[in-house]
Amino acid sequence: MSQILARLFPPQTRRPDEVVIEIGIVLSMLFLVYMLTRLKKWGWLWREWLTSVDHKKIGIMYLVSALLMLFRGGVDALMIRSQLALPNNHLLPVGQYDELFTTHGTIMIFFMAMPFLFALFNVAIPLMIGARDVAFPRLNAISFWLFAAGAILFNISFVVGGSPNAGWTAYPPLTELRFNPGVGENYYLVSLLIAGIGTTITGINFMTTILRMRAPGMTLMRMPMFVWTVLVTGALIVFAFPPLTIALLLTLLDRLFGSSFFTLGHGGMPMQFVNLFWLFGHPEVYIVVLPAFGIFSEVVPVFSDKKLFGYPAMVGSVLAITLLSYVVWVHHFFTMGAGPSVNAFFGVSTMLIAIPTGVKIFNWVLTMWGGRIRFTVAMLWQLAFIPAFLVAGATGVLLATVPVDYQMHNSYFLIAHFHLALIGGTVFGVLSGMYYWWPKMFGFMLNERQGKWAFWIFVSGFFVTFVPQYMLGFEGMTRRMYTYPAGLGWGPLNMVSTIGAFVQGLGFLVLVYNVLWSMRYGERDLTGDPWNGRTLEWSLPSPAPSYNFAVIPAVTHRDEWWEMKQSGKARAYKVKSSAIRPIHMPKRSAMPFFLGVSFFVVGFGMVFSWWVITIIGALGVIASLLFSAFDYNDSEEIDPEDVRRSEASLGRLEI
Amino acid sequence: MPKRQSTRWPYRWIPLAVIVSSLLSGCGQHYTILHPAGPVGQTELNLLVLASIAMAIVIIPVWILLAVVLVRFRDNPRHKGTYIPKWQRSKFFEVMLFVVPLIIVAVIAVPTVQKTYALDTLPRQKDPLIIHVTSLDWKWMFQYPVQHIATVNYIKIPAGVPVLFKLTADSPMNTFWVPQLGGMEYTMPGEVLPLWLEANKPGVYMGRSGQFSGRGFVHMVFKVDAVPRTAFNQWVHQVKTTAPSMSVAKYHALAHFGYAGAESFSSYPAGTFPTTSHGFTLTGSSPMVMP
Amino acid sequence: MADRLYPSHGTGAMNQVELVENEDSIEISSLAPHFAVHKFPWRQVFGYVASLVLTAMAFILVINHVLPVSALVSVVIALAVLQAAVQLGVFMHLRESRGMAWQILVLGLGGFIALCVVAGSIWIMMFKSGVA
Amino acid sequence: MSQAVRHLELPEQQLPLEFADYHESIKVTGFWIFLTTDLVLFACLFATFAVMRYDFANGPTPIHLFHMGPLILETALLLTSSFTCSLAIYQSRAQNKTGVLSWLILTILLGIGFVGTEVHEFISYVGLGATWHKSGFLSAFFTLVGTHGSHVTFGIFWALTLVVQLVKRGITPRTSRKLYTFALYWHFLDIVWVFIFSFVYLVSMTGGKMA
Repeated sequence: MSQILARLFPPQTRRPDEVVIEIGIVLSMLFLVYMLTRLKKWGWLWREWLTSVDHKKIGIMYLVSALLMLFRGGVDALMIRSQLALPNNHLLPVGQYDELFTTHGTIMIFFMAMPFLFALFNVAIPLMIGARDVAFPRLNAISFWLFAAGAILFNISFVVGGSPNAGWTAYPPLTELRFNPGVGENYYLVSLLIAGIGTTITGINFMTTILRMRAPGMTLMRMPMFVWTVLVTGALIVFAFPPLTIALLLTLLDRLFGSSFFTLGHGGMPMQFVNLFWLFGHPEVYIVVLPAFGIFSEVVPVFSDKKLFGYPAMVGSVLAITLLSYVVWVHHFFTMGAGPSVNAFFGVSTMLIAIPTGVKIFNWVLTMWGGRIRFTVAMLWQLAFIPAFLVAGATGVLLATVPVDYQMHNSYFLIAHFHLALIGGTVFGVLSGMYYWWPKMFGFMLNERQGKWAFWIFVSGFFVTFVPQYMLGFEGMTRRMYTYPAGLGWGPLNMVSTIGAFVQGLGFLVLVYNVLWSMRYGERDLTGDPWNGRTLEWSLPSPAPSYNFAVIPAVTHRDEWWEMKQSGKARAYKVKSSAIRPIHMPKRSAMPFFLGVSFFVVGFGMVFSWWVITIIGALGVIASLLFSAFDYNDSEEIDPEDVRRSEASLGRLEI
Repeated sequence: MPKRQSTRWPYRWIPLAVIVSSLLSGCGQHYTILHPAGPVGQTELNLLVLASIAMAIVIIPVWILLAVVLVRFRDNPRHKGTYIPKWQRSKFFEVMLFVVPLIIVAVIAVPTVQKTYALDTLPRQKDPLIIHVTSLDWKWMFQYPVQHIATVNYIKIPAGVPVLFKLTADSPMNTFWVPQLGGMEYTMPGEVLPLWLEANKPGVYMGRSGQFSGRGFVHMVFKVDAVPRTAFNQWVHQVKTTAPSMSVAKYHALAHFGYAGAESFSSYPAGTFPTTSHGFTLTGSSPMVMP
Repeated sequence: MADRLYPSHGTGAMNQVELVENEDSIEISSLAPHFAVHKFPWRQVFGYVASLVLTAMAFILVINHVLPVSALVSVVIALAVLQAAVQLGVFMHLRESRGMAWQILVLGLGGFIALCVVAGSIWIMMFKSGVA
Repeated sequence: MSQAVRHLELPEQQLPLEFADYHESIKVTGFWIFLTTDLVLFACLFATFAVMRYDFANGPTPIHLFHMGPLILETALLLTSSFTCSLAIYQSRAQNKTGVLSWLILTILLGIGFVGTEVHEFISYVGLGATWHKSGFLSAFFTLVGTHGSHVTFGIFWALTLVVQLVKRGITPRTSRKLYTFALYWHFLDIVWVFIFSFVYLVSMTGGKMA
C-alpha cells in the first residue's frame, strides 16, 4: 500500500506550490459537485452536454476546455518567466523548471490551440456549408471525449506521479527509461496518443463533412475561405498525425516493453524519432495556423464591408502551403548534419512557403483597401496579427537560411520566432474567431469595450515579451535553460520579457472578466446577424436551433448571405411552411463519454504499468465498440410540426 | 473613434523603442553572434545580414501600407478613401504578389545553397586539427586523436587553423556550439557528425549545448581557448608530461551522471570514442573501427 | 424551395437524402456503368489470377537470383506497385463513388506523402556530409 | 437544378445499396480517408524499418531468420482471402445473403490461418533468441509486421460482428455499407502485406542493399 502511494505521490509532487494546487483542485471539484447537486443540474449536464452529439454543443465544450488549458499553460509560462527574470535565480527547484516548460509547450499545442480551433470548426463549419451536422456526429463526440481523456490524464500528472520533463518535443534517448525512470514521460506519451486518436478522427470527420455535405450549389469555389482552410487542415491532420502516433508509440514500446528503437545502444536510432516527430511537427504548425488564416479571411471582409480580395489566389496559396508543408520537416533539425544536399533542399522548400503566406497577407490588406473598416474586437485581433506574423514569417525565413540556422537553432531567437507565429497567428486567430462567432454560439454579445481593454493589454504584453527574446538569441541564450550566470548580460532583457509575460497574464484575466461579465449583462443578439455578416451561419437565429436549417438553402453565390441581403431577398428569407419535411437527426449517446472514460482508465493503467487497470479499461473500450457495431437505433426524426413551431417562435415561418 | 485611434500608438512604439534601444546596445560584446571570431561565424553572420535586409524590404512597406489603409479606410465619415465594395480582382496585383516574393526568396536562397555547400567543406589548403567530442551527462569530453591527449570541459586550439570536430554522445543528445566561432551541431549516440570551425585570432570563447539534455543541462558549458600555434604545441607537451592518464574506470566515472570542472589527461583508453555502424567516413580516412 | 428537392426512393426516407449537389448528380450518371453486376465474377477471378502471377514472379526472381541485386530490388518493388494497383482497381472498386470520387484524390495525396516519408527518411539518414 | 434531378432519378436505383443511401455513401468516403491515415501510418513503420534495417547490434540478421516456407504460405492465404472477400461483395450486390455469408466466413478462416502462421513464425524467431529487445532491426521488424498482423486480427473480429449483423438483418443499405468498408479494409491490408513481403522479406533475403 505504501509502495503504491509512493508511486502515486513521489517527492516531486509534494512541493509546497503543488500541494496548494492539489488542495485547490480537490476543493473546486467538491464545490462543483455540491453546486450541481444543489441546483439539481446532474440530469441536465448528462442529457444536454455529456451525451450530446450536437456539433454546436461539442464546440462549446471544446471552447471551455481550451480556455481552461490556456489558463494552465499560461500559469506555467509565468512561472518559467519568473524563474528566468534574474540571473542565478533559484525560485523554482531545478526539476520543476524542466517539468514546467514541458507541460507549457505540450498543453499549449495539443490541449489549447487544437481544441480551440476544433471549437470553432464545430461551431461554424456545418452552419457555413448549410449542413445539419457533421458527417459523423457520434465520432465527433468520441473525438471530444478522447481529447478530454488525454487532457485530463496529462493534467493529473503533476498531482499524481510526476510530470514529464524532457520538453514538448521529447527527444530520446533522454525520454528512455535509463535517463528518465519516472512515470512523467509515460503520461506524455499515453495522453498524446489518446488525444491524437481523437484528433485524427476530427480530421477525417471534417474532411468528409466538407467534401460531401455542402448545401446544393455550394461548389468548391463558392465555399467561404474558413471552410477551405478547415478542409486542408483536415487533410493535414489526416496525414500528419500518423507519424506522431508512430513516434510516440515506438517510444512507449521502448519504455514499457523493452524494444530498442531509440535507446542508447542495442542499435537504437534516436534520429528516427526526431525525423518522425517533425514529419508530424511541421504540418502541425500549419494545422494550427491555417484555420486562423481562414478566420481572418472571414473577419476582414465582414468588418471592411467588402468582398475578400483575390479569392482564387487565397485558395491557391492555401493549397500550396499544404503541399509544401509536407516537404519542409527537416528544417527543424538542419543541425543534425544530414548533409548539404538534404539541408539545401529543405532550406529552399521552407523559404518557398513564404511566398503563398505573403500573398495571403497582401490580400487581407488589399481587402481592407477601399473598405469601411470597423474596429471591433474581432477585427483588432486580426490587425495585430498582421505585423506580428510578418515578423514571425520573416524570422522564419532567416531560420530557413541553413547556415544562419546553425547559429540560431534552439536559441531564444527561435523561441521568439515561434511564439510570434503561434500566438500572433493561432491565438490571435482563435480569439478573433471567438469574439466573431460568440453571438452565434451563445446568443449574446461579448462586451466590446472590455474586449478592447483585454486586447490592448494582451498585445502590448505580447510584444514586450517576445521582441527582447530575439535579442537574447543574438546574445547566445539557448532554450530550456534553468538559470544563467550574471556575467553574460542576459539579465535586463529577460527582466523586460518577464514583465511583458505578466502583462499578457493580466490581459487574459481581463478577457475572462469580459466573458463572465457578458454572460450576465451582455447584449442579446436577436437579429442573428449582429456583424452584418456575409456567410450562411448569419442567416440563422443565434443560437441556431438544434437542426440548424429547417430547410437546406440552395447556394448561388460566394458570400451567399451577403448577396441575399444585397438583392433584398434576405428580408423574405423565411421558411416556407410547406417546405418543411421530417428532419433526420442523430440521437444523443452515452457511448462516446463511456469510451473516453475507458480510454482514460487504459491510459492510467499504462502510465503506471498496472496491467489489471489497463485490462479493465480495454474491456470498456471493446464493449463500446461492440455496442456501436450492433446499435442501429442511432438517429431519430424530428416531426415537421415541431420544426414549424420552433421556427414560428423565432419569427421565421412563412405560412 | 478618434479617441481609440490614439491608443494604438503605444503598441506601435513600445516594440520599436525596445528594438531601437536593444540594437543600440547591440554593439556591445554581449551579442556574441554579431561578433564572430572565425570564418564560419563570419559567413553565417553575412548571410544573416543579407536575409534580414531582404526581409526588411518586405516587412516595412507592408507595415506602412497597413497603417495607411487603417487611417484612410476606417469607418468614419471623415475618412479619405473611396468605398469600393466590389473590388476583388486585380491581375496586376495577383501576378506581382507571386513574382516579387519569388525574387526576394531567390536572392536569399541562392547564397544559402552556396554557403551550405561551402561550409560543408574544409578549407583545402590547411591541415585541420582533429578533435573527437563526446557529450556526457553533463560534461564535455574532448580527445585529440593525433596528440592522444584528452580534456574535459575545455579545449585549446591553435588560432588560424581549422579544427575538425567529430561529434558523438554517450548520453542524451546535445548540440555542440561555440557561438563566436560558428553554428552548432548535434551530438548523438550511435552517430558521428563532423563540424569544422576556426578561430581567426587568439582569445577565449565560450561554448555551450543548445539541446536540453536533462537536469544538469545548464552545466554543459566549456571554454575554447584559441592560442598561437607554438603555445598550443607547448600546451600539448605540458599535458602529455604532467597530466594524469585516463583509465577505463575514469571514463566510466565521467560518463556517469554528474558535473565536472576542467580536467586534462595525458592519454585515454583506445576505443572510448563510440563509432557508428553506418560506415561513415570522415576526412577521407577509413571507416572507424567498431569498439 | 421545394423544387430543389427530388423525391426519395424509399431507401432511407431521410430528408437530407433528398438533397444532392449539382456535381454529384452529373457524376453519378457518368459512373453508373461501373456498378453494373455481371453474371459471373470475371473481374474478381482476373484480379486473383493477376495477383498470384505477380507474387509468383517476385518469389521466383528472388529464389533464382538471376538479376543483379539493384535490378532485382527495383523489379520486386515494381511488381509490388503493380500488385497494389490490381487490388485497388479490381477488388477495391477505386472508381466507385456517389458524386465526385474524392477517394482517388485523397489516396493520391496519401500515396505522395507515404513516398515522401519513406524516401525522405532514407535520404536523410544517409548522412552524406561533404566535410572531407 | 431540375436538370440535375432528371439525371439523378434513373441511376440511383441502379446504384448498389451502400451508395444508393446518401448517408451511407458519405460513410464510405469517410472510410477511404481513414484508410489513407492508415496508409501513412504504415509508411512511417516502413520508413522506420528502412532506416534501422542494418542496426543488428550483434544480433541475428535476416539471412538467419527468414525462410521462404511460411512466407509463401502466409502470402497465399492472404491473397486468397482477398479474393474471397471480393466475392462476398459481389454476392452482396447480387442480393444473395447466403453467398455473402459463406464467402465472408471463408475469408475469416483464411485470415485466421494467416495470423496463426505468423504467430508460429514469430514464436520460432523468439526461440532462436531473436527478441525485439535484441536490436533496433528486430524492434522495427516485429513492430511493422506485428502491426499488420494485429490489423488482420482486428479485421477478423470485425468480420465476425458482420456475420452476426448480416444473419440478423439481411442485406440492407447499412449492412451492405458495413460489408463494403470491411472489404476495403481487408484489401488494403492485402496491399500492405504485398509491400511487407517485398520490402521486408524478399529484399532482405537478396542480401543486397536497398537503393
